[in-house]
Amino acid sequence: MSDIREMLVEQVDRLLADRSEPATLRAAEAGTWPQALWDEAEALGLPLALVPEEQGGVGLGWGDAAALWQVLGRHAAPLPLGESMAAAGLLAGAGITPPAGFIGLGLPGEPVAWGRRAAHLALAPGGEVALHAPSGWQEGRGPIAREPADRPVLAAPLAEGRLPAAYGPDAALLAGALLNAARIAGALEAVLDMTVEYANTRKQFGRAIGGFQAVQQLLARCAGEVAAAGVAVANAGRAADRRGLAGAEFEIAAAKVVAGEAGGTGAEIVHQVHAAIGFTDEHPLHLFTRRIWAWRDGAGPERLWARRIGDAALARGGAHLWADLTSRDEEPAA
Amino acid sequence: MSDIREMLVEQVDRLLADRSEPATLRAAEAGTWPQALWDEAEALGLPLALVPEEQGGVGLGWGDAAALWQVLGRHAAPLPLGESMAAAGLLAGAGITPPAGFIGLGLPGEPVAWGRRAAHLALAPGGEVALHAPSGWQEGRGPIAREPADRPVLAAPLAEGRLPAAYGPDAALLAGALLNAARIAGALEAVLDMTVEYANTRKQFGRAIGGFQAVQQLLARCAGEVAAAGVAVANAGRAADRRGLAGAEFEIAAAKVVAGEAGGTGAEIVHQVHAAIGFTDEHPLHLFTRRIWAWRDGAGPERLWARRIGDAALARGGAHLWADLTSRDEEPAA
Amino acid sequence: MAGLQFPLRDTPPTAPALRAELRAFLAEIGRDWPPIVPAYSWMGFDREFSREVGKRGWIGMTWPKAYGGGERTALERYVVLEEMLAVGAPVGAHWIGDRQSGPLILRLGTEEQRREFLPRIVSGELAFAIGLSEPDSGSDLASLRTRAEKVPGGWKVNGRKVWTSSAHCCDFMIALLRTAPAPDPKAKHQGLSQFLVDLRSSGLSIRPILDLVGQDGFNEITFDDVFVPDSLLVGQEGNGWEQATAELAFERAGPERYLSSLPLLTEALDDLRAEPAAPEAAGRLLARASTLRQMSLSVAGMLQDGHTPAREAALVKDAGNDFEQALPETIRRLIDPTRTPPQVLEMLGLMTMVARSYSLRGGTREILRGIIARQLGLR
Amino acid sequence: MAGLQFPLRDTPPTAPALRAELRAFLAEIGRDWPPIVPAYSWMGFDREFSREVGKRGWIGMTWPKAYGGGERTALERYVVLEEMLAVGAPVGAHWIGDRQSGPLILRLGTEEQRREFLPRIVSGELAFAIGLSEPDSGSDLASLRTRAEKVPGGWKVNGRKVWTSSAHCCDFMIALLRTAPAPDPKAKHQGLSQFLVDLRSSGLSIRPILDLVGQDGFNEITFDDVFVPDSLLVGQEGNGWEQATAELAFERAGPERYLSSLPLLTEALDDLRAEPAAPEAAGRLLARASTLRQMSLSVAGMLQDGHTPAREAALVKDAGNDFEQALPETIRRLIDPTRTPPQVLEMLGLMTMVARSYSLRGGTREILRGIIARQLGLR
Repeated sequence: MSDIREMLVEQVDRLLADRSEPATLRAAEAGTWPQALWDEAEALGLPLALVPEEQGGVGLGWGDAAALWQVLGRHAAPLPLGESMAAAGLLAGAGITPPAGFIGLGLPGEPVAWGRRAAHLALAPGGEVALHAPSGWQEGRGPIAREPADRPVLAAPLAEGRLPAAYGPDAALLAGALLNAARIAGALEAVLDMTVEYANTRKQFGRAIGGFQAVQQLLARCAGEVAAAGVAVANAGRAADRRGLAGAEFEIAAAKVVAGEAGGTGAEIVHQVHAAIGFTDEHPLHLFTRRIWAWRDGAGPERLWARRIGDAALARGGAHLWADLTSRDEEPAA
Repeated sequence: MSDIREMLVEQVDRLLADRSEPATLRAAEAGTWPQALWDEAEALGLPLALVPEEQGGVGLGWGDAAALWQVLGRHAAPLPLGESMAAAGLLAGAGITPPAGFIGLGLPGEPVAWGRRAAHLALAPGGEVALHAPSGWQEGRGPIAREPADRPVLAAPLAEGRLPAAYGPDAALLAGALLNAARIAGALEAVLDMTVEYANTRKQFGRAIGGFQAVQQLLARCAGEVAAAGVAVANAGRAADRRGLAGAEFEIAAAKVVAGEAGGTGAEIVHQVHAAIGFTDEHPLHLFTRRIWAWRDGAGPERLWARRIGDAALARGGAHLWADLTSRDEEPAA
Repeated sequence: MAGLQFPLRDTPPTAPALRAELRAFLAEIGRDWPPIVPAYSWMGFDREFSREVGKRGWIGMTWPKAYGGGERTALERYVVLEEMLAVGAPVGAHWIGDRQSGPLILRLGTEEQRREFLPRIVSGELAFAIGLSEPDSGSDLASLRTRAEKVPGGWKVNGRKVWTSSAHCCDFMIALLRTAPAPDPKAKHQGLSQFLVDLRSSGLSIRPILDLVGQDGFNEITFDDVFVPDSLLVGQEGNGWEQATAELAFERAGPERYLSSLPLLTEALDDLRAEPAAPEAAGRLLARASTLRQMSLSVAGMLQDGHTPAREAALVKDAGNDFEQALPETIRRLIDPTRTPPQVLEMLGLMTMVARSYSLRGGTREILRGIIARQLGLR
Repeated sequence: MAGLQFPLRDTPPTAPALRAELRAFLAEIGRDWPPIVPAYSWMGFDREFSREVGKRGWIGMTWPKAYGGGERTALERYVVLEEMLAVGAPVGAHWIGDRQSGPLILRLGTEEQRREFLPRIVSGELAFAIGLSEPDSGSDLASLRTRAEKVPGGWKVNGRKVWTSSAHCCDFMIALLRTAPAPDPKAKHQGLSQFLVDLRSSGLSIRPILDLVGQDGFNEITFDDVFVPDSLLVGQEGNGWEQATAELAFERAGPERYLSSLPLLTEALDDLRAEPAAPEAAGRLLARASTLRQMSLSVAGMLQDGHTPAREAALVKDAGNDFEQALPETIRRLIDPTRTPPQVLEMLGLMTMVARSYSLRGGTREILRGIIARQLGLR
């Protein structure tokens, strides 16, 4: 991990450990914007993290961003910082100076997280980027995570630009997929740790349930899924840094698929081990698992991304399967 | 269970317990026809069990046959008795007197089990039944079960007839599906019993592995699958008795799907518990699991039958789903 | 297979007429149910609905007419249950009384208790809660500590119960209480007794526990010198463990053990028509549902014949839980959320969350599989 | 997550050239391999093939040149391994020597042992078998009973080993033997030592064990007063358990822990084009394969840095086994057997059977998950 990445990850981790406690999460679900948290994130320059330094940002890459997003997930951070980062990054990429404050990220067919709080909205269909100031919002909320999810009423854009070719026609969707995969990977780390601790504390039939082989086998399997999600996300971030979002489509798709599958399996296992207590509102487990379930659908569920990979592989045929898998990070032999 | 069914099931169970020992199974896989076993089955009238008494048979119904086929599966019986029973039943149904001896059963696209030993072959495409005496056989064997599976060289049929409407256009496929589902259900009973006994005998880390929670949880799940397969087969047999093969398409399809899924899960679990010893040729486990794997594909794999059920349900729509599920064995209210 | 048999049972000849009646009733009363109703179904609570069900004779159907029952068969009752569950009706206000508390009182209660409680359960007026789990017990029910001390004319109860479904809306609870200390740590299941506890008793306080959806289905109940008269001891003093264990067989036997999420399939099916993977997936679900229904019917038939198919019920609940817990994810894998109607997405979201609780009620997966393993002869 | 980290590693800059060489070699030599070859791959045995591989410098690649090695990096070796496995090459005759026996001798052997054995492993001449399991030990390796008694100039060995892959074709075995009785039943892992045993020794007999496919991959070896000279003790007397456990980390670390069934996907892919469910299913498989590859590369990188990532290797093997064991069934669910070419059906059938053994070699699923659980801090 690069020094700057490590430093930022640590800063954000500390910030969220202090600020993203269950009360804030619950308030956010009731519609209360976490202003204090946002202010601190802004003070650290985070919303403009993906904007090049010459455009007033921090100049991070996608890999750095993915690492930060994973930390957001680890704390189930109740603010749309990841979306705003991605939106600003896309705007800057298209030569549009991102406005200050929270910028919503528009994804095809999906409502905008916390749209009602966004003075601005970035849309990026087909390689074009448009900056909007929506005239209103049709308010809603997610069916599982319950955070605000609103649909914009659009007028003419404030600014328009074109992304360089390396972003490809699906830049917003790809950035959104990486964001959601990273958050799932982070949240899975949190729930696994939480569950191991619970299993070592909770006693049944005279001993800690963590001593039962059935619980151990479940959590070992969960650990495998957590590790896979983290590796898939890191791989996708690295690929995006090297080849741009469009060039990293395979890795980002793989990360969304693996994180989504890991999220489903992992959430099931941690709930099974927690049993009744994990089904209560007062236990923080669901603050994470509900977001995991919701993030699985954000920027397209596994099936969408799996089909992209699969369609491409089927078109190429079996003879290319292995060579295509190994060639991505290697310069071909002379 | 009816008295005659119970008696026959018991007779066949005893016969196979004596005669279907591993050596016979291995010999059959090497291509040796189990003549002694066939002779005894013939002495009991089994090949003509589905032929009405007035046509010289035993007059059993499909439910009785399914119960017998389950016993064949429980012993991994290495002879195509089930196929010959079904073939004779279809011939008789179409008014053709079944010839003596083994009659092969032709299923669309599939080779004929032990075809090389069949003087006669029954085909039943689209509700027509044809009795053939193939002029030759292109010999082969199954990729997993290894028993002879041959493709016929056909000339003009010896006799032709039409099945009553209750058999429908897919009678051979439906009968074959019921046969294979029933054999899987029976074989699953056998491997579960075998595995419980092994788990209680085999010691690891100072105690019987059946005492380990991980093994117990696996085998309990296996028991659930075994029970489901048995119930699905019984249900299909009952439906065929009541409404004919065509009218029982849903139940037969469900039995093939459930038995197929149960076969896959069950075989995996019993192999996992047996570990290395179950991977050896000398242990009899594989004589059953290999047949389970092969029977899953016989007369169409799960996916074929699941699609039939699913296509019908989707065409009918959600509003009919529950009513259709409950109405099959009930006379509608006046 | 190690004594686990599931002989097929037919539904009774009266089933079609019964279904027609139920379907008409449910179509009318359920016209405007929002998705949260089927998502909770038998875990929901709607007194008004239960009173309407009671009026039609669909509670206590198998009980003697002397106590208001219908003297109908267990399989007729089964038909009513499955019709209710198939549409996700909010049956929680009478479910426990009909399924567990009523049968317990009928079997082991005094004549007075029967006359007092059964007719009011039948009418849908009296709602029951289950008082088994305690904060430190979980699946280990024998380790219960809430105690009932003998006092003149009755018992003085102190302690706490949790996970008592809908207790804050209910009238009575069947509580398993410690009436004598366990003779030694290995015989913790001795010294327990069952009581009918009026949830409006003085000294008894109920704290609703919100669940992860935000519904107040669970409760914590604190007993602070609650007086329970002698007349409300059920069955034999000290025999509570055996009684409660037998009761669990009833809890595990019903069709609610595979049908909980079926309304989602019904709701989503029409929107799956364009999905290439839908026919196979729907077919697999229906094959399983049909088979689980036959298994469930088989258990109902055994109950009708007077057997106590405890192990068979455990197996069906385990297999049924697997099915109903996996169903929402199967549906999710088939749909494109950007093209799916909001009411389907809402029900899918709710079911995804609520499904976590299916394997809690009536015994966790690990416990059930332990029971099955013992039945198989593993040791 | 409890110390389990998998930092990404890049393949070495030499990888593309190495791959080009390997692909040309494998395309040529593997032109006529029947499906049984890829179905067994690293569990198969083909001396001729191994000698060809040795000739090209692809065995002992990381070992010092002094012993015939290539002094190349662990990640270069990784590239060679994955290329071999991706096409299911029959690498079994040199696999154990390259992966376990050679590294052990290099690390703990005497200078004499190194000079004696390593160059002949490198050339693909010397094939090794693993001598751990015994008839009554299974996963419980500490309970080994085959004993080596001190005699003048060496040791006298009596007992039996089983599951020694391809031993009847091999030259030597690294055997874990009891050289001293266990001090007490809880310290059964004490008193064990590792030996290089010549499989042609007098008193040693090998009985091949056919597997369920009919192949003779496994063996049972009986030691009847087999003499092993002092010079063939490896490492420290009594330290065999620690040595063998460290060796297991190597065994679990390789790409053979997720790639075993990949050749089936390659073979079947073109026939899946018309299947509506194929794109999604193939995409999920490739997403997993790509991720497992990165995890496997990460472990190889840790080995290259001189770490012993035993727990990470256990996790990757467990996850990889799940993948490679599920792959044949996933393919089976996608195809219509009446419309699938016979060579695909044959490979599918073989893989369905052989896949049962993936979770046996190098530790069963239960054992691996126990290791991971302890690493997580469960107790």
